[in-house]
Formats: sequence, C-alpha cells, structure tokens
Amino acid sequence: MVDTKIVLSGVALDNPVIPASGTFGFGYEFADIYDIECLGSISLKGTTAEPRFGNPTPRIAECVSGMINSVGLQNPGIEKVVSEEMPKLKKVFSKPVIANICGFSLDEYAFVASEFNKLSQVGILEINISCPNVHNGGMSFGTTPEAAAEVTRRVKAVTNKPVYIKLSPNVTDIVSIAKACEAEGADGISMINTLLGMRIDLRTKKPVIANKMGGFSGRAIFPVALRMVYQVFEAVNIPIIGMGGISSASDVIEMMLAGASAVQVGAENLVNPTACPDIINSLPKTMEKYGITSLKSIIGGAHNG
Amino acid sequence: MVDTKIVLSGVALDNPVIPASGTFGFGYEFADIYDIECLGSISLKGTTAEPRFGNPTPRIAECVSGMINSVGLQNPGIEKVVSEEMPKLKKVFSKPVIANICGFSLDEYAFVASEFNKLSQVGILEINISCPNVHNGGMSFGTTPEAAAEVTRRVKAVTNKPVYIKLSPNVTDIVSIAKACEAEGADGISMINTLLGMRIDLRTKKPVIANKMGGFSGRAIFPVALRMVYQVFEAVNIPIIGMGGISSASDVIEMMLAGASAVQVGAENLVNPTACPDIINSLPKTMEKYGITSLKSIIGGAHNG
Amino acid sequence: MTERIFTVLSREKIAFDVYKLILEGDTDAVSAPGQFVNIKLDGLFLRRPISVCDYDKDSLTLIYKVVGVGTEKMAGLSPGDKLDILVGLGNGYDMSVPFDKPLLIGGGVGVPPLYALAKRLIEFGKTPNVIIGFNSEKDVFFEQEFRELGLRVFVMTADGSYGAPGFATDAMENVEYDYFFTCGPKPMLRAVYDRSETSGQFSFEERMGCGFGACMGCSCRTKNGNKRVCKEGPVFVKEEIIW
Amino acid sequence: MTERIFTVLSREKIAFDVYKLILEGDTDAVSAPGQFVNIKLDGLFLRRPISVCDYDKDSLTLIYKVVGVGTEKMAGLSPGDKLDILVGLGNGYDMSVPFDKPLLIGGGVGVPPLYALAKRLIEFGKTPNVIIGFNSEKDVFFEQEFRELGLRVFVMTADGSYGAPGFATDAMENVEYDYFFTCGPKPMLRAVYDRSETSGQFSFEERMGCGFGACMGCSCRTKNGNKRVCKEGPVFVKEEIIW
Ligand SMILES: Cc1cc2nc3c(=O)[nH]c(=O)nc-3n(C[C@H](O)[C@H](O)[C@H](O)COP(=O)(O)OP(=O)(O)OC[C@H]3O[C@@H](n4cnc5c(N)ncnc54)[C@H](O)[C@@H]3O)c2cc1C
Ligand SMILES: Cc1cc2nc3c(=O)[nH]c(=O)nc-3n(C[C@H](O)[C@H](O)[C@H](O)COP(=O)(O)OP(=O)(O)OC[C@H]3O[C@@H](n4cnc5c(N)ncnc54)[C@H](O)[C@@H]3O)c2cc1C
Ligand SMILES: Cc1cc2nc3c(=O)[nH]c(=O)nc-3n(C[C@H](O)[C@H](O)[C@H](O)COP(=O)(O)O)c2cc1C
Ligand SMILES: Cc1cc2nc3c(=O)[nH]c(=O)nc-3n(C[C@H](O)[C@H](O)[C@H](O)COP(=O)(O)O)c2cc1C
Ligand code: FES
Ligand code: FES
Repeated sequence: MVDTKIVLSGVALDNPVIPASGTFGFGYEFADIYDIECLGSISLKGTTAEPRFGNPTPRIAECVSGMINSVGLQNPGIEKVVSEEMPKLKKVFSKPVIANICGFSLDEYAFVASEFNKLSQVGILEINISCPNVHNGGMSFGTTPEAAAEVTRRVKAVTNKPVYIKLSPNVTDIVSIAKACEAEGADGISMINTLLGMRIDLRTKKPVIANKMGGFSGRAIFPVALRMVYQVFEAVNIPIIGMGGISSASDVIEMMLAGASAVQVGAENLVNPTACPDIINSLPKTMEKYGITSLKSIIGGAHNG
Repeated sequence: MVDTKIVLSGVALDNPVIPASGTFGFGYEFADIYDIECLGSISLKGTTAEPRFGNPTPRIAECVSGMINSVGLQNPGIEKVVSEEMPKLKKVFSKPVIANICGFSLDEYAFVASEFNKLSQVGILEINISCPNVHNGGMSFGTTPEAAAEVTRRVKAVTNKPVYIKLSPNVTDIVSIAKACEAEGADGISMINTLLGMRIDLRTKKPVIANKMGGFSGRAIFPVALRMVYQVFEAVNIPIIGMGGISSASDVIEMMLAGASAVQVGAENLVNPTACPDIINSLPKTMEKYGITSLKSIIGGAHNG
Repeated sequence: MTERIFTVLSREKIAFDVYKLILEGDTDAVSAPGQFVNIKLDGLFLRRPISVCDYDKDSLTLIYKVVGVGTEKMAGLSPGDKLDILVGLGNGYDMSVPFDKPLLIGGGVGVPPLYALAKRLIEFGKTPNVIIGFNSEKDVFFEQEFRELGLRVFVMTADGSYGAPGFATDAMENVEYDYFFTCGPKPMLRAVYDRSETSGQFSFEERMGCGFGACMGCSCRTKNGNKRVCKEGPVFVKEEIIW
Repeated sequence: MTERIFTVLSREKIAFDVYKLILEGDTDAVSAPGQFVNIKLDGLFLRRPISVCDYDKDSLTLIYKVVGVGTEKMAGLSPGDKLDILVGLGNGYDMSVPFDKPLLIGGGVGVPPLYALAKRLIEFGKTPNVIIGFNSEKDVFFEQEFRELGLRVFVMTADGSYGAPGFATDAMENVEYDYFFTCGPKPMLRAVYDRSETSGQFSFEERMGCGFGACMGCSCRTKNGNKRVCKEGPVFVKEEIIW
C-alpha cells in the first residue's frame, strides 16, 4: 500500500492532486462527470470584488502541446460566489477548498480575502498576483518583489487562513519574488501561472486572441514550471503547490521531486475532463514503478546529494 | 511566382530561413546531407575567445514537443574557428554567414567580434548575451538593459559589420532590453534564445542534465517567442531575426507577421536534419495558400489595423 | 456530457472540402438536435467542436469543412479508425416553444445541425420549410437529403451558380413561417436577425477551450446575463441576443 | 548518414523486456558494425538511438530493451508499421587493425552490435570468441545466434541463474585473445578496460540531441581531444579513453 497523503499548512489532503484555478469553474459542474470527492482539493475560479465579464472573444488559441487563454478573470464577483457558488460546491465536495483571489488594487485583494476568510469551507487562500495593478500603470503585482510583498502583507492582515501567493513565471528572477512573499508571512507558494504567449491567424493575419496576447499553459510549459519550482524550493522554507503542464501521474511525481508539496492540473482538464481522477487512480501504480511508498517523503527529493 | 527575398541590414538573403546557432555546427557537415547553398544564411556555433569543452554530460533532455540542452558553448575557440572551421564552410557555402559570439566578459565579446570582423565571409555578428558575466557574480548580460547596452557598445566599437544582439527570453521585460540595445546602435535583434528549463529522471530521482538546468527549445516554445517578437517589433525600428520553435513554413510566416524580417530554425534541425530545406521548399506553396506574394511585405503584418 | 470512443463507419466527400463522417458508438448523451460534440485528434491539443448532423441510438453523423489542421486530419479518417469524443454538449434547439410553421435557415457548414432538427420536427408533426445557402455550386450539399424528408427546400448560392442567386436570407420573403431555427456564419445570423419578423433560435460558434463549461473561454453577453456558448448555448433565442 | 523510411517486418520478444525488430528498407548508409540508427517515434521529440544488430542490403535488425516511453512505443510496433530512421550513424568498429584472436565482450543490450561484428569478422576469416553477460536467466538472449555462427560462447549471469556465475569480465581470464571489441553498460566497459591486457575498442552510450554531429550534446573528452560519441564514436579505442 502506497501513501498519497500530504499536508499543506495544516490542511490534510488525501492526495496532492488539485484542479487548477480557472480550469474547473466552481467545481460543482464537474460533479456531473465524476465523483469529485476523489480530489485532494479544488482551486476555485479566480474571484474579484465585482462581477467581471472578462475579455472579448476569441479568448482561446491552440498551440503545440498547449493553449492560450485570455479569459480575463470572468467571475460573478465575491458576493455571488459566496452566496451562490460556494453553497452549490459544498453539496458535492466536503473537503476544504482553495479560494483563488484576484485584485486590481491592494484594497481589492484585502476585501476579497476578508470575505473568503469567513467561510469554513475555504482551507487556503491562493492569491493570484498576475493581475495588473490599476494604480500603477497596469504593471502586474507579480513582477516585482516589492509589489508581491505588499499584496502578501495586506492579505495576511485580514485572514487567519493559510495564504499561498501564486507567482507569475514571466519574470527575470522568480526566486526573489518568492522570498519577498515568504518574508511577509506567506504560508506557501503556488506556481506557476501562465506564460505570456501569442498566436497569429494566417488567414486573417491578425492575432487569434481578441486581446492579442494571453496566458500559455498546458503540457508544453512543464519544463519551465519544473525548473522554477526547483529554484524556489531551494530558496524558501514554505510549501509549494506546483503546476504548469501536469498531465500524468509521473508528472506529479517529477514536480514533487522538484519541490512541490502538492500539484494543480490546469489546461489538461479542458481536453481530458477526467484528467484529475485518471491521475489519482494511476498514482499508486506509478509510485510502485519508481519504488516510492510515500509521496510526502519525495518532496524535494531531487535536491538531495 | 512568389518572392522570398529579404534584406537584413544591407545583407540580401534569398530566403529568410537560417539554421540557428548551436544546432548546425559550423555548417559544413550538413553539406553531406543536402546542398546547404539553399539556405538564406547560417548562424554558426557560438564562439568564445578560448576553446571550451562545455558542460559535463548528460547535456540533453527530452521534453514534450521540445528538448533541453546544456552544451555550455562547446567550441574550438576563435583562433581555430577562423583558421579551420571558416575555410571549411567557405568551400560549401558561398553566402554571407552570421557569426554567433559569446563572452564571459566585455573584453571577450569585443575580442571575438574584432576577430570575426576581419572575415569577409561574415555578413552579420550575432551577439549572444545569455552568457554569465564572470565579473558580476555570474549574472547573465542578457538580464538587464544596462548590461545588454554595455555589450552592444563594446562590440559596435570594434566592427563595421551589422551587429544583432541575441536576447534571452528569461526576463520580465524584454522590450526594455531590446530598446537599450537599439539605443547603443545595435543594427538588429535576434530572439529568442532558450527558456531555462529542467527535467528530473524518475528512476534516479535526480535532474537529467548534469548541470541540473538547461535551455529549453523546440516547437513547444513558439507561442512565447512569437509574443516577444511581436512586443519588440512595436518598440524598436531595427530588424528582428525571429526564432523559437519554428518547424514549418507556416511558422515562418506567422513569425514574420509578428515582426521578424528573417527566422532561425534551431532544435528542429536536430530531429529533422532536412528541416531547413523542407521549409524553404514548402514556402512558396504555403505563401500561395495564404495569398502572400512577397515575404518582405508581410513583416510585422499582424500589427496593422 | 460523456466521453466516448467512436469508430468510423464511413467518410465521404459530399462537396468541395466538405466531408460526411458516420461514426458508431454510444449516443445516449445526445438529447437534442443542435447539440455538438468535441473531438480529440492525435497531435492536437484542443478538441474540435462539430455539430451533430444526425444521430440514432448507436450512430452519429457529422459534416465538416476543411479549414485548418484539425478538419484536415478528419478528412483523412478511414473506416475502423477510433475517435475519442465528448458527446452531448450544449443545449441544442428547443422544440417545445409553440409554433406551427417552422422555417430552417442554414448557411454553409451551418446546414448540418438543421438536418437532425428537421427530422425531429417532422416526428412532432411540424413540417418545416428549409432554406440553405452556399457560396457556389461546388459547395452545395444536403439538398437531396432534405427533399427526401419530404420538405420544401430553397437552395441559394451567392454567385448564382446553382439554385437561386443570393443569400439565404433573400429567400425568407418567399416563405411563410411563424418561427425559425438558424445556423451559419455570423454575418448570415445577423442578417436573419434583422430580416426576420418572428421569434426564432440562433446557433453560434465561438473558439472553445473545453466545450463543456469549465474554462469560460466561450462566453458571450446576452440580455439574460453572461452565457457560455458551449453550455447555455450554442443555441440562443432571438430575444436574448446582443450583437 | 541518410534519412529513410523503414517498414516493420517482424517484432519478437526475445527476453525479459527485450525485443527484436526486423525492418525492411534501404541500408546503403550502413558501413560498419557498431554503427547505430536514430528512430523517430510519434509523439516524442527526440529520436531514439539503437545499435545496428544485423543488416543486409535491404533489412535491418535492432534489439532493444524497454526502459522508458520510447522503447515502450517500439515494443508495440506491428508488421507493416513505418518508421522514419536516420541510418549510418557513428564510426562503427574498425576491423582493419591487426589481430588474430579477437574477443567480443557484450553486456545486456550491449550484445546486439557485436552480432553484426561477429559475422563480418568471420567473413574476414577472423573467428572471434564471445562473452555475453546478463543479470539473470530471464535476460539472456542471442546465445544460440552466436553459436549458430560456429562461435565459442561464454554466457555469464550476475546472479548465476544461467551459464556461469559472475560478470562478463570474469570470463576474460579463460579466453585467449589479442584484441577485443566490447559494448555494454559503463561499469562493464570500465571493468573491461581495467582487466584487459591487450588493446581493444569500446562502444559508448550518451544522451543525444541529434545523433549526427550537429548539436555537441554527446561530447566526451579523449586523449585525442574532444569527440562526439555520435560522430567520432560511439566506438573508441582503448588508448584514447579518459574515464
Ligand atoms: C458549436 C460549434 C459547432 C460547429 N459545428 C461545425 C460543423 O458542424 N461543421 C463544421 O465544418 N464546422 C463546425 N464548427 C466549426 C469547427 O469547429 C471549426 O471549423 C474547426 O474547429 C476548425 O478546426 P481546424 O483545426 O481545422 O482549424 P484551425 O484554424 O487550425 O483551428 C485552430 C483552433 O481554432 C478553432 N477554430 C477554428 N475555426 C473555428 C470556428 N469556426 N469555430 C470554433 N472554433 C474554431 C479550432 O477548434 C482550434 O482550436 C463548429 C464550431 C462550433 C463552436
Ligand atoms: C549509440 C547508442 C546505441 C544504443 N543501442 C542500443 C541498443 O542496441 N539496444 C538498446 O536497448 N538500447 C540502446 N541504446 C540505449 C537506448 O538509446 C535507450 O535505451 C533509449 O533511447 C531509451 O529511450 P526511452 O524513450 O525508452 O527512455 P526514456 O528514459 O524515456 O528516454 C528519455 C530520453 O533519454 C534518452 N536515453 C535514455 N536512456 C538512454 C541511454 N541509455 N543512452 C542514450 N540515451 C538515453 C532517450 O533517447 C530520450 O532522449 C543505445 C544508445 C546509444 C547512445
Ligand atoms: C482557461 C484558464 C483560466 C485560468 N484562470 C485562472 C484564474 O482565474 N486564476 C489563476 O490564478 N490562474 C488561472 N489560470 C492559470 C492556471 O490556474 C494554471 O496556473 C496554469 O494554467 C498552468 O497550469 P497548466 O499548464 O496545468 O494549465 C487559468 C488557466 C487557464 C487555462
Ligand atoms: C543544442 C543547442 C545549442 C545551442 N547553442 C547556441 C549557441 O551556441 N549560441 C546561441 O546564441 N544560441 C544557441 N542555441 C539557441 C538557439 O540558437 C535558439 O536560439 C533556440 O534554440 C531557440 O530556437 P529553437 O526553438 O528553434 O531551437 C542553442 C540551441 C540548441 C538546441
Ligand atoms: S469552451 Fe470552456 S466554457 Fe465554453
Ligand atoms: S548528439 Fe548531437 S552532436 Fe552528438
């Protein structure tokens, strides 16, 4: 018998597999496809203070072994999420979930975090700092250690739940950003968000995506995600939720060897709706193949020696 | 009849397809495989002042739709390149070539550039600024606008050939780096070099690459490369040689629509030795399919309107 | 929605670059004409959405035009090939609204979903009239199939090379109808919207990430709030549409 | 080096996780035993290098052990399947050096290239002795094939479950030889290097980007300067090796 249990900042998970924010809605709709209770947890769709339609369509482009999205944080806003989405999810998923939070200002982050803080259903707050800061020329909070630290500080001040900062990979030095978050009391790091990418339609000779660029994710980005998780693991002492291109049980193991305590599966859910249960089901067999009896014990294993 | 000719800083190319540095050696060995005279030009293996063995092996790892290399700039050193490699290439390739230059100090860049400057065979100097600066804690020259500008200035001072700065994609703001190079007189931009990536071997539970991390390239990185070329095209007025994941004639067209005046094909050469002639041969048919009569005329075409 | 493996029974070219694929497999999840399926193809990341043209208990007919890499791969399928398909996607056409003289208006590869719809309407005793529009003679398909259902069919071609010259909407004036169902390119849908004097249902296309409601890739604004083309659509009623 | 399409004639399991593949196609580019081919497999980026085990004008025999995704795919090949292969890679064994009593020492999947070599040596009138080593009985293959060439064959297994117990190198003491050719896992090569009292040739493995000299992915240091395992190798003479 292999052991797939892990613990994230006091939150115990049956297994480390978590659908990634934005690729699993608010979860309950997947309950029609399979029993979602098998999941380690669920990272919910990024939520903002106000309802957002998001970006104009087309919002999706295909890439080799991946895709670009520019959904633009469409969500019903925190009020409706709390009053409608969370109760719906509660009915089909009993475990603590991860609330993914986005803001276009420090106040917005703090407000949305304080609202989610009230829900016992929420185990972890995951703070997406890839959003543009409207008070600072639209520069993303995720691109400097200072801005990332500020978001962390403001969110930590309003919650007693574990706070995971979700890092953007589109930076020169992701380690300095992770360290800045840790210094401000972040309980963990989620990484990576999407790479900025683009496609052009040869027929129209215009960008495929209405907003021109978007977030590139899926299997193709795995080596970049893995490298960043490995680097950040060496530099911080808080747990990492690793993601970026995970599509199989062996990807999960590889990401955990690099330093992740748990993983999220994003784009793969969209093309294989049962990606998460498929991975969870094949974890024991894959662990046995590589002589692993406890997943917990391999976290950061590639750093030894 | 379609027109595939383009001009790079006064250097006329029959077509925009150029094998990328490090994936085509010094060119002549490919002459056993096909008539390399069909190529637009050739970007030679990165050359340093002294001979280098490069990094320990394993230096290669496979990825989904791509690969990681950590060759570490193995090359025979400028003296042997000039005395042995260049004459061998001359015998099988009559067109101007692109000398790819690397240095671990500003002096090294300037020295290697001044040596290549003497060769009429060399049409363009391509300066790889992804090398670590040994005088500055090993920080790569390519990660700050200041260091990139300094390299540009030093190289421009010793050559009258067009100087193309080859940018690293592992940065927060590639546009600022391109602009700094342009301000110092760079004649063009080559982009992108490899993304920093990693793989772990599940059997050994150690990084596959002896040096742990390496440069990730191949089809998977195309959307990132395309996005960066698009961004830099908007910001500078010098030509761009675009690369990163190009494997087909339609990729060439897409990259040119984003803003590239020519393209380089890297990793694809390694798995399909005839990638370049295959692309060159299918360019006319592909241009016709998308109603393009002159490649020159589509450069940056996706920015219109 | 369910994920199923289908086997290609036949693949036939029925017009210029247009193919008809008949698949064998479990179609239980298909609940209404106008729904679509999402097809996994080797070497491509995203699935390809295609409307259900016809279906019975254990077979599915799809019609598609080659426009890119995915549809090109599909044009190369052979009998016996297996396909991984998400079935039963979208709302489909709602036939429960009251009407007596339905009109079906299809343009190009918007024609196929109207075929399954026509069959169901006939079963419910509501014989529709059919307008189908194409660019040119070489593009025309399914005229005969609709006629074999016993329906009146108006064929329009933009260049006048077959049937009557003009757009599908140009034929609307010659037909009596008290409700309509339409599918086709956006400009055609817009023209139907502007020309029509009754209510009706429109089937839309959008680039999709998942096709089953997970990613918000396909959202559109309607008078009833934001909707997902893949989940609350692809069929929308005239009254809720915002252009 | 040339790129060729080969057709699978047969695929046979010959030991635990070890398969023999016979391919039909143009082998003109193969010039010496010890060369290798580089195989493109659907869905994988890099090609997979495999030594030539045997060849004639229009067929190629490869033997490989399943160790990962690529060799697993190859284990699933069927007659009629087509493979895109780079043929004629590497230097191969040099049979022009002077010797009378050659010894072949192979370990595990290092055994295959020695088979073509044995055949060529016999053609040149130089009958080799053969030592082949495996981990266990279930891993043993090609003993019979070497015997059928009329050769003396020593089979060693590390766990003693078949043949004589011990490593391939343990058998070297019992054989007379004035030159050797070896291929196998690195620790075995190292042991052969240390134990052998004559000169000989070693075939090495390295992770490869291209397999034909373009990328410098497979470089190694030798006493004659830096060399590429894929181009100046995979066979190196004892005197130039640096461990
Ligand atoms: C609900 C729905 C039903 C459809 N029904 C049919 C049908 O019955 N017959 C038919 O021929 N076509 C239909 N289409 C359009 C069909 O999905 C596209 O033609 C097809 O996806 C193109 O794929 P490709 O790989 O050949 O083109 P590419 O341009 O190479 O595809 C690149 C990406 O863009 C997407 N894409 C390209 N064109 C469209 C489009 N028009 N709509 C949505 N996504 C697109 C592809 O799905 C893919 O993700 C339908 C689309 C939708 C949304
Ligand atoms: C010149 C040469 C000749 C060879 N001849 C044979 C042979 O005749 N029979 C045989 O069974 N094996 C042989 N090998 C080893 C064979 O190439 C690997 O077992 C195979 O590439 C593993 O691929 P995989 O996808 O199954 O493993 P994975 O581990 O999934 O492969 C991942 C990557 O690592 C590379 N890799 C993994 N193991 C090796 C290795 N040992 N050597 C080189 N690259 C490796 C793969 O090529 C691929 O790029 C030879 C290797 C070389 C270099
Ligand atoms: C359609 C889509 C929507 C996303 N929305 C969000 C979001 O709202 N908040 C967030 O933090 N990340 C969002 N992401 C990023 C993912 O959570 C994940 O970090 C990224 O896609 C990398 O993982 P993957 O390669 O497995 O997709 C989104 C990704 C996709 C594909
Ligand atoms: C094996 C290998 C060696 C490389 N060596 C160099 C080099 O010496 N100098 C350089 O500027 N770029 C080097 N590169 C980077 C390529 O020139 C190119 O910028 C990069 O690989 C992206 O293109 P691709 O995706 O088509 O491979 C190397 C790439 C590979 C794969
Ligand atoms: S395509 Fe994903 S929600 Fe509609
Ligand atoms: S593998 Fe590319 S040079 Fe040897």
